[in-house]
Amino acid sequence: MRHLPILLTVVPLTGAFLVPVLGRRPDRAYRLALLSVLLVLACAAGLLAMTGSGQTLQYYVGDWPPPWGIEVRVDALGAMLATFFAFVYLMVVLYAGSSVRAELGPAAQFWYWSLLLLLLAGINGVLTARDLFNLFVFTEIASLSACAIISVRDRLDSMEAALKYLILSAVAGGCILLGVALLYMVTGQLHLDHLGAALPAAAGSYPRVLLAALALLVSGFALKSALFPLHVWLPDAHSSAPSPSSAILSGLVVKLGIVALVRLFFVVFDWRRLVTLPLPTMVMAMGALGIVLGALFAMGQRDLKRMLAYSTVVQVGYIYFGLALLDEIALTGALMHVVNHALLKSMLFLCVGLIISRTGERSTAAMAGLARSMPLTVASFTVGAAAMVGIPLTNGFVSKWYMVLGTLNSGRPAMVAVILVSSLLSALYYFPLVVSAYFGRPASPQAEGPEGPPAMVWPVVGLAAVCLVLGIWPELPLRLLGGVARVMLGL
Amino acid sequence: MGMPLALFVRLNYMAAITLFLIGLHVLLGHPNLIKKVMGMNIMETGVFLFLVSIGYARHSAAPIMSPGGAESGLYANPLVSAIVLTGIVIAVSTTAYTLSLTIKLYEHCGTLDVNRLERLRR
Amino acid sequence: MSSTFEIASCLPVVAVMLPLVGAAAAYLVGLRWGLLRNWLCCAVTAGSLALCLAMYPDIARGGVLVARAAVLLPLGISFRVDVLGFLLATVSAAIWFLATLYSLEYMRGEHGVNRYYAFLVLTLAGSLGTFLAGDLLTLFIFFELMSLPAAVLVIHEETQEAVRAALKYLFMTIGGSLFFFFSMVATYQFAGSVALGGRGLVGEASTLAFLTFMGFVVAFGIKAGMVPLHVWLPDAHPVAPSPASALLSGVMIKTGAYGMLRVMYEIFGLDLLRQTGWPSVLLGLSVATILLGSMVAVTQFDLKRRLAYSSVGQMGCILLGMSLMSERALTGDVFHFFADAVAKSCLFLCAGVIMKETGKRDIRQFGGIGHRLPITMACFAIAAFTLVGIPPFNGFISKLQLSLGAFDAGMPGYALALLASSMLNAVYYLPIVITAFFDRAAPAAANGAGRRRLAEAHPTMLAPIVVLALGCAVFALSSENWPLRLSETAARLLLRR
Amino acid sequence: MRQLGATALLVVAAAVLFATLAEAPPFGWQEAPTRNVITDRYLAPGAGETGVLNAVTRIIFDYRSYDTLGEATVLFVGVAAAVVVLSGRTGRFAVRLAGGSDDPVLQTVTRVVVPLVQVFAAYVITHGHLSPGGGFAGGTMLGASFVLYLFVFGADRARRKLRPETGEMVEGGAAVWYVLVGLGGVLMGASFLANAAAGFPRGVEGALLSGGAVWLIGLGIGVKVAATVANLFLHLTGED
Repeated sequence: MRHLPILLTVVPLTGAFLVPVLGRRPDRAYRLALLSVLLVLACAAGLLAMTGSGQTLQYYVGDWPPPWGIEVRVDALGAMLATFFAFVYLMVVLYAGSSVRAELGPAAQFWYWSLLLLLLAGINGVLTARDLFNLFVFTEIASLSACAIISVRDRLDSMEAALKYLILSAVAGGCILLGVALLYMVTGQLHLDHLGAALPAAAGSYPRVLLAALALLVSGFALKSALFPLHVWLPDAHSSAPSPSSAILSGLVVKLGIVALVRLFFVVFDWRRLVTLPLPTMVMAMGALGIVLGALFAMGQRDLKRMLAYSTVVQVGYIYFGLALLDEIALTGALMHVVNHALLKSMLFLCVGLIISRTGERSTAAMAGLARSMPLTVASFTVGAAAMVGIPLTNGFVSKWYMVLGTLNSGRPAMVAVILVSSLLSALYYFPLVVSAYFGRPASPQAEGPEGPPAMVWPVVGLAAVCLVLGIWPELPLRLLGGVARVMLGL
Repeated sequence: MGMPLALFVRLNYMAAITLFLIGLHVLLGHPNLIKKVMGMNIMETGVFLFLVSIGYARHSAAPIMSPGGAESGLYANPLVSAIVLTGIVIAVSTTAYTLSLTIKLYEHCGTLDVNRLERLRR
Repeated sequence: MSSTFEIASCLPVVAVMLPLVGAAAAYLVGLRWGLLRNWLCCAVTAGSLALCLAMYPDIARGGVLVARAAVLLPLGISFRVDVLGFLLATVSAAIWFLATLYSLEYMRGEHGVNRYYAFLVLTLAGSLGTFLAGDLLTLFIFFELMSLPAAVLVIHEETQEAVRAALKYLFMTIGGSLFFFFSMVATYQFAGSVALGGRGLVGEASTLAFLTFMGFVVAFGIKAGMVPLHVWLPDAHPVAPSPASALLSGVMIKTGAYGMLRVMYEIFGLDLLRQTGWPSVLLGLSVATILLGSMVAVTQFDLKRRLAYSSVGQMGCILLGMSLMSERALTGDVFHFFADAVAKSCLFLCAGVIMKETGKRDIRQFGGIGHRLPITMACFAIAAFTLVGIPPFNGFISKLQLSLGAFDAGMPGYALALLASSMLNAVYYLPIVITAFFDRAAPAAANGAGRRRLAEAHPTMLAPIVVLALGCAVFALSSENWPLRLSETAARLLLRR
Repeated sequence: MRQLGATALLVVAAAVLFATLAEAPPFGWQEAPTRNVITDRYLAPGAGETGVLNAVTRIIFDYRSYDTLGEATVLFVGVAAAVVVLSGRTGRFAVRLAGGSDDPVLQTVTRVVVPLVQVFAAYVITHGHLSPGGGFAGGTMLGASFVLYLFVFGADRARRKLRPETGEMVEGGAAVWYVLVGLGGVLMGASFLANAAAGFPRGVEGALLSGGAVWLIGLGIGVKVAATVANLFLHLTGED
């Protein structure tokens, strides 16, 4: 049990490495991936159970204590995100088990499973990292494998999107590494807690170096998580990937930069000191711009996947907005939205994947009249749309409640307008789709038969069900995240 | 101590940062994909040089101990070397991947010019 | 009578859950057995009515029924039934039952019947929940649960026009719910609670408190069809099937006014409102709503559009009554909820019969129609007289009380607005009735072949209309005016006298 | 426009970074903040608590071995991604390298040089804990010898020496080996990737077989990197 924190990364890594050795046949690779993801889910759930009682699990890799060795730490935030992310992963893997055969060539198939597992390892590594350089390494694993699961599709647009993503990731990586180097230069520490402890002294002697390091780290991680003006790579990358990849990229991978910045803001750089800088205001402004402009872009899209991708830009802005308020309630809401959006957006991408594989079209017009032939998919899509708008009984409502309350609590009532406008705009681009799916006239005669292989349909329904459950009974995550927010703010 | 002198005793850092910026400029500004890859490597080399410079102390030796030695001499900081090693490997992987994408795109479109690729796209 | 005591009861929960579960059951049953589904829906709505009535003994003793569901959502769900909630819930359950009965024949052979019934029952759950809610969050949730499924009823015909109306309705509903949401969260921020039934949660006047108030005004104003936020209403109500229109216009828009009433007296409180004078915003808007709604109604010749604009006008009266803040105005206000709900749903059901039996919706072609549909048109006349405010009917009582309330409040000018409303109502309702019975030139053209043929609707359609028409008259005529008594109690409770 | 934006960014970044660095600890300063308890322990004299003389190797394969696992993973990801992208392509470049060179001088020299390089590479890999070098450096050399062979004798013959599937399996296998050594620590009751703490023998200071897990991991990394480099070139130069 003591080793659970490290198993979060070691299990998927082992699975991924074993794929080219044992699983050169796609079905065997799939089973290997499924097994690994199930194990990870079990580990994460176990960790959640342990951290749920207020415990924080520390693990010294190689038995070297912190300033010398690397510590892996699972707090309530890490355990919770790891659990939900692993659940999303499980659903996506189940879905992909049927869909990759249609979307990928035979040679790419077994590598795809390996890359998916590597990405999971990267994600879990970032969630549990407590060492700045370790965080960087796992961020790079995640970024590189995220690009890779786009370019597995042998198509020109996927390649170009992956290249664009890769180049900007490299820029971000360079910035982050330089930031790490600057921080190390003036503190001599890499462990997050020790860095935080050493920072006040360093701030006396080298204030500008610290500022530069902060700027580099923030821009690097913001680029990786597509904060508004740095989002340019996202719509291409997320829309041209195979649908399971899009689900993971939009649902999970963009959250990593956010998690990293959360650690930086609240563990390394004292947030009370950050308040004196214009940084929170800037992040808030960028988040607000992302919310509004992203939604306007989304409305202009005729391609379903691009629309969802722009919607991700909106939601990332939303989360950053909540973080930058630096308020306990808003922080709870923002972290809750990390979970909610992970579930929602991956579900929506899988829905759209089903629709595309059924109709062969990816335009918004393809939705018209689909409710008759694809009832479950369209119902799930409806749940997703409702949650994006924040209608009660869906999980989106819960995070919206906390975000608005937090905005008021931090004394910025005017900023509530941003959140409400974002909801309204979401309604403006999601609801016409839902209405046309139920009441529109199909453009082309619809195929008879089931709406898709059960292995593709049921994961979507499962994700939608979890969204509803979290909307009706959000008590557990809220309690944990509220605790996390209090700890981070030092209350 | 004026600004020029302050910069002079930190010449290594300046050089490293200059490399970083040159690389960044090429990576973002140059339309040729191969040049972009080069820019990426130059940028990363700049960071590595910077890291290695941090670790150097005047008159220090390479951090390899002699067997049986009990004296502790002055060695360069081994941690930055380890970081650089990791960084290099990450850079190599990224480069390999980027180059393979570039090759693939070149075979598809017969060009390495980003502007023309972008136009082909839409 | 003003002292109340709380009684823990599961009745409100059951009353709301029954249609909620019933809707799902109706949909599933309806996939195979259409007839069974129809009667199931009737049973469910009748059951809800019975459950509402079952609360009466406790309410009559001056009790307030409270129920708290397990911790759900950020704050939990609670129900709290006092006289006001009881009266409106009972009336709406009754109208729902009658509309469902009416649908049996009206919807025979239509498309999408299964969907129609399921959503009809689902919206009942929403509106019952709204009327019985014990806190703002519960009210919000059921408000949404009613408003969003109602879009399905609006879109039922699936014509281009219906889709456009439904989207407009949907966007405005969502916009309204965002204002509601903001104000609710702001209330929570002020008071740390959103519970209803107190004397005011928002302690003092501030800019944010005013914004909160305006947020509620906009949110409920959209639902209630307050000018200038009424634009969705005349599009959405007429395109729905007639029984659904009856519910939309008769009951569902009342939830907006109901929410406003609760918020004004239980979230902000009489003292704060008197001190700040914020309700004058609502006063102005409600007068505009009365006049504009009624005047536009005169220019409409589509029967259902005219009725829809009439609803706008009547909602103006209701909003006016609550912003006068005097006891008699409130009594009239609550009674007008009841009077208008009964009369307006009766009118829409009549309109359904007219359209179904004669295929006409243009008022100018209604000459002599009363001879073909005597019972329907008689009921139509009674309901119309009610809304005009002609003495023996409910509408007279409510308008009288409202006008007296305006004098009590020291604002006699508003009684003129009510008078104008009645006159305009007369202008657009009476000609329909008159031409229907007394136009001697038209019958030949209208009925073809010149023969007067009796073509009254099926009994299950006629019965609800007759019951509703009786509802307009019976209470007003009897010495024991039960709804009025409850209205008086409700008004006293709201004012905490 | 793009050019202009990049230049503006460059100017701003340069101004900021130079201004920043004028304040940084001077280059070569012996009391720099980076000289602290951490580096002191890393630079413990002799073989110290790890049994490794090379302090850099101590860090990458022992103190911060987890990072190195991540690093090996990045390499694996990069190559896997490249292999997927390059598989099934038309092979416009493949043709030129398939045959290699006919020059007898080149071929003869290569025949001599390749084994020498490989022996040296083996030395570097196995002595990483004692002297400069280690798994990464030696592995690259080993891979480079294969690249040299490929350039001279052509991709077709190189492919016969090392089939791409074999390369991929060796690469994956070596990575699994790394994890297994790490899990060995767990089995022996210590933490993942523990070395001396788990009871791996530290060995005699300065001996070839010393350093416990460090030596085992170094070996695995050497093999993995060699396979990676070879594999990558096989894919870059030919179609499947």
